[in-house]
Amino acid sequence: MTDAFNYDAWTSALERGELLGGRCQSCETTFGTPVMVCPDCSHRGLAPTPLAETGTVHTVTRIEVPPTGFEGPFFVGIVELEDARLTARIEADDGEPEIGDSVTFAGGLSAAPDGRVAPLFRLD
Amino acid sequence: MTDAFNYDAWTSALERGELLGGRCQSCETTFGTPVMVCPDCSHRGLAPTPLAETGTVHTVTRIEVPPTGFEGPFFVGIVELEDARLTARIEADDGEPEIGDSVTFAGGLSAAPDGRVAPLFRLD
Amino acid sequence: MTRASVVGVGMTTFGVHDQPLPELFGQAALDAIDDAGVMPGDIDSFYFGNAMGGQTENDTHLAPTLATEIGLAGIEAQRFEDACATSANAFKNAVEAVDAGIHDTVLVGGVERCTPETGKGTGAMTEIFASASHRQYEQPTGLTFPGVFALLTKRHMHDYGTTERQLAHVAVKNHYNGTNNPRAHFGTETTVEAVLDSPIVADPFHLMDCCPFSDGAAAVIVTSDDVADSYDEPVDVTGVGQATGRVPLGLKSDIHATQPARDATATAYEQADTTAEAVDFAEVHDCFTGAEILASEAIGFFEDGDGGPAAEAGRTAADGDRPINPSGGLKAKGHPIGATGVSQIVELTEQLRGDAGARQLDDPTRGLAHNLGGDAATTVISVLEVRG
Amino acid sequence: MTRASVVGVGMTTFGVHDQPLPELFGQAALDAIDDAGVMPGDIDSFYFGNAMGGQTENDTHLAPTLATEIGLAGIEAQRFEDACATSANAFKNAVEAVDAGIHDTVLVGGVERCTPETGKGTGAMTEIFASASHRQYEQPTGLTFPGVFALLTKRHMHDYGTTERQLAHVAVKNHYNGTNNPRAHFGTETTVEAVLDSPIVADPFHLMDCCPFSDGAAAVIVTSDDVADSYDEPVDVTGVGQATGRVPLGLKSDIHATQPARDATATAYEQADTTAEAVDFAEVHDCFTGAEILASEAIGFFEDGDGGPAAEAGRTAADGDRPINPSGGLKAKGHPIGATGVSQIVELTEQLRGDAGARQLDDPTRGLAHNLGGDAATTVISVLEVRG
Ligand SMILES: [Zn+2]
Ligand SMILES: [Zn+2]
Repeated sequence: MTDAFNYDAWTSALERGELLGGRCQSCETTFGTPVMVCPDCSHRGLAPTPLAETGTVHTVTRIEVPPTGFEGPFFVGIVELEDARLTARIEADDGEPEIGDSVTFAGGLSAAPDGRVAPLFRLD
Repeated sequence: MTDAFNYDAWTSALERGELLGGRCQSCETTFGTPVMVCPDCSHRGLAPTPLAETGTVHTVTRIEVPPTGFEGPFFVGIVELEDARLTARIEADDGEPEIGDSVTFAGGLSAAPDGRVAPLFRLD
Repeated sequence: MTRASVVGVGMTTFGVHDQPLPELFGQAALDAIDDAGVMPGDIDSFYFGNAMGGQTENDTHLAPTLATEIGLAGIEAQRFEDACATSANAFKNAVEAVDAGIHDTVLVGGVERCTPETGKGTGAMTEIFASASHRQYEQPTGLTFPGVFALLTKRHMHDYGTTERQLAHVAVKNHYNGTNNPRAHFGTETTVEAVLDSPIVADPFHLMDCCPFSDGAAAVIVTSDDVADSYDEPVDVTGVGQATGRVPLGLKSDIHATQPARDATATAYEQADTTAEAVDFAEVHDCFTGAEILASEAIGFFEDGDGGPAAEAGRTAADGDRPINPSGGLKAKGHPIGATGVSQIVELTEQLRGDAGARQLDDPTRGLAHNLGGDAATTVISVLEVRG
Repeated sequence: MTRASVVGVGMTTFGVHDQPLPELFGQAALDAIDDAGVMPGDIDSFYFGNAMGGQTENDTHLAPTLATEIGLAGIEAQRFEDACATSANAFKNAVEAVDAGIHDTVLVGGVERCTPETGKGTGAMTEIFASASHRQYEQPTGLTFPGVFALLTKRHMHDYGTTERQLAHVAVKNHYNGTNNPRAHFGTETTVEAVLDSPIVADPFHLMDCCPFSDGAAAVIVTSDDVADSYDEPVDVTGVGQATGRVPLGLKSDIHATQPARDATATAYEQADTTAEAVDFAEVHDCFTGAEILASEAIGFFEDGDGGPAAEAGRTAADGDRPINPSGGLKAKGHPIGATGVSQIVELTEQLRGDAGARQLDDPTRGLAHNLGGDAATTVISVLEVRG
C-alpha cells in the first residue's frame, strides 16, 4: 500500500492551494475526498491524485441563514470534476451559480470559525 | 393529585431561600429532590415538604479542579436531612467538612455560569 | 407477520417547553404506560432516543435519569443517537428485541429540546444541526441542514421539473393538517403565497418550507405478538427496515434518491409482505418541504419525479388518495429531534386505532413511518397494521 | 452457555491522536476485520459507541460516516451513548442480537477523542464530563466527575477504613501493568509516594489517582456461537448483564455499593453459570483508583471493605491471586470514553487466546469486563471464556 491518502493529506494540500482526490488502485474510480476503503469495490487504499480543476455545478444552494461564526449569504454546492464530486464553496462575481454551470478551482477557503479549510470554486 | 412537585417548584423555592423535598403520599418517604414517581413504592406524585434545615455530612469532597465557569476550590457533599439526602455546596469558615459533621442550610447559591441555583449548607 | 405490537402511546404537545428533559419525557412515558395499562414491573428494558442533549443542555447519560424519574430505576437501558432518526432507530432495535424473544415488553421513547428555552439561538442551533453533516468535508464550507436538503431538492427540481410552488403546497397541506392536531407546534393554516413570500433560508427553501425548532417527547410501549393479546388496543408492527448510505454527499451516486430510504423500504415491505399500493397513509420526515417530496417517491407512493405534481394536485392531503403526514408532519406538528421518530409511531397507532379525532383518516388498515437522519444516510421505515 | 463469540479484535494505541474520528476508528475496525478474516459482506450490522463527539468536536450521526470510511456504507447501524459505558452497551446489544438470531456477524466498536487535540482544555472537558451527572440537581453545585467518585470513595473510606495509601497502590499496580502494554497511554511506572505527592483534583483523589484524557478506538467482530466455528480463534461470551440505578446521588440507598454493578454481575454470572471464584481475572472501570476498589467488591472478587487491603497486599497484581486490569486499566492504558468498553473486550480476548505478550496472565480460562457510566448508574458486566 502506498502512503495512506487521508484527511491530513487532503487538507494540507488544500491549504497549499492544491486539490487532491483519491483514486482507487483497483477499480480506478476517483473520489473527491479521502476514504480508507473504496466505496465502489472495497479495495483498501486510495492514492492521492490531482483532481480536474474545472468542472460543473451538480447542485447548489444559497445559504442565507449560516451557522454561528460564518458570514452569509454564500453559495455551497456539489461540484463535479470528471467522475469525482465534492462539496465546495462557490463564488460568483455577479449572478447566481446554477446547475450545469462551469466552475474553476480557486484554492482553499478558511471561512470556518475553527479555521478549517474548504475547497473554493469560482463561476467561470 | 396535588400540584406536581417538580424542578420548577424546587428551584423557585431555593431561589427564595427555602429548601423543599418531596414526600411520598403513599409510603411517606421524603426525598431531597423532586421525582415524578416514588423510587421506593412507585406511587405517583410527591408533595412538597420543607426539609429539615440541619443535618449531617454523609460524604464530601474538596473540588480543586472545577468545570469552566466555576471558581475553585470548594466543597461539594451529600447532606443527610432526617431521611432525605441531596447534593449540595458546603462552606466552612475554617477547617474542612468531614463525614458526620453537622451542617445548616444557608440558602441557594448561584455559582454556576448559567445562574442555576444549588443548595448551600454551612458547617456548624 | 407481526414482529411486535404497540400497546400504549403517549406524547406531549410539541412546541415550547421549559421543563427539564426528564420531566418532559416523564409526561409522555407515564401517558404511554397508562394508555397501555402496563404494570411498570412488566417493562423489561428501555430503548431511549435523544439526539443532542449534550450539545444543547450539557445533559448526557440520560437513560438512567429518565428511568429514575418514572419509577423504573434499575431497568436495562440504552440511549440511541442517529441524528434525526434517533428514536426510530431505538424503536427498530426494540421491535427486533421483542420479536426475537430478548424481551417481552419494552418502553421506547425520545425527548429533545431545540427551542431557545435551552439558551441556544438560531445560529448556535444551526451549528449544532450541522454536526450531523461531515465534520471534515462538509462543515468547513458553512453548509447547514436546510442547505443539505436544498442541494438534494435543487437537483430534483433540475432533473424532474419540480417547482417551488409544488414545494409550497407541501407546507400548506401540512399546516392545514396541523390545525386538526391539538399536539401540533403550529395550529394555523398558511397559503402558497405566504410560503413563497417568506424569507429564504437556503434556496429553494423559504422559512415556511422548514420545520420549526421544537421541544417535546413521545413514548410507546412495545410488546411481543403473543403478549399483545392481553392488552386492549394493540396495533401490529409488521415490518421495520433500516439502512445507511454514503457520507459525505460527494460520495453518493444519486443524491436525491435518498437510497437508504429505498433500501429500508424494501426491507420493511418484504417483512410485512406488502407493497406501497397497500399502504393507506404515511408519516414521512418532512424536515423541509423538499424532503417530503423525495420521501414520497422513495417509499413508492409515487414514481420518481411525480412527487411534486402529486403534492400540488392534493393527492397527499388527508382526503387525497395517498395521504401523507395527517399529523401535520415535522413541518406543522414540530420536530423535537429525538422525539420525532417515536411520535410518528404514535400517529400511526392512533390512526389505526381510529383514535385520531379531527384528523382521523377514513378507516386505514396499514400505515408507514419514514424517519431519516442527516442527509438521509440513516433511514428507518416502519409498517404498522390494524391487528388481524 | 455461549451467547456469542468474539472472533476478531482491533485497537489503536490509546493516547494522543490528531486524526478525525472516522480515520481513527477505521484503523481499529479494519484491524478487527483482518484479525477475524471476515468478509465485509458477511457483516450484518454495526453497533457503534461514541459518548461525546457532539460536544467535543461538533460531530454526530457518526455511524454512517464511519461505515462509509471502512467500506460498509449501506449497513444497518446504530450509535449508542451511555456515558463511559457507551461501547459496552453497544457490545451487550450486539451479543443479544446474535444470540437471538437477529444477526450472524456484527461489528462492534467505539471511538473518542478527549485530549486537547479536539481544541478543548481541562476546564471545558471537566464541564463536558459533568454532563453525565444530573443537570438540575448536581451540575449547579460544581460537582465534577472526579468529585462524584470522590464522594463514593470518601464514604467507603469512612465505612471500611480504606486509606489513601491503598488507593495509591491501585495506581502503582496499573501503571506497572501499563509498561507491558504497547497500546497504553502511559508506559512508565510510578510509586505510592509519587501518587500521594501529586496535586489534589478532588480529595481523596490526587492527579495520579485519575485516568488521563485519551484519544483512541477499539473494535471487535462478534458472531453467533455456530458461525464462530468457521473462525480461527473464537473466544466465547457466556454472560452479559446490564443494569441502571437511581440518579441523582441523593436518591441512592448505599452510594458506594454501585448497585447496578452488583445487579449486572448477578445477571452475567447466572447466564454464564459461574461465580466470582471461577473468574480468573477482570478488567474493571478504574476511572479513579477508588472506582477500582468499589468495582473489585461489586464483582465479588473481594468482600465489601476488603478491596483496599487486597490492593495494598498485591492480590490484584498480574501475579496476584485476583488479577485486575492486566492491561493497565483506564488509569494507565487510557480512557477514550466511547472506546473503553470495547477495549476491555479486546484485552479479555487477547488474554484468553494467550496473545497478550508481556502482560499475558498464566493460562486464564475466564475473564470479566466491568464498564460503568456516570456515577455507575449504568453498568455492563461481560464474562468471556476460552471456547470449550
Ligand atoms: Zn475501487
Ligand atoms: Zn413511596
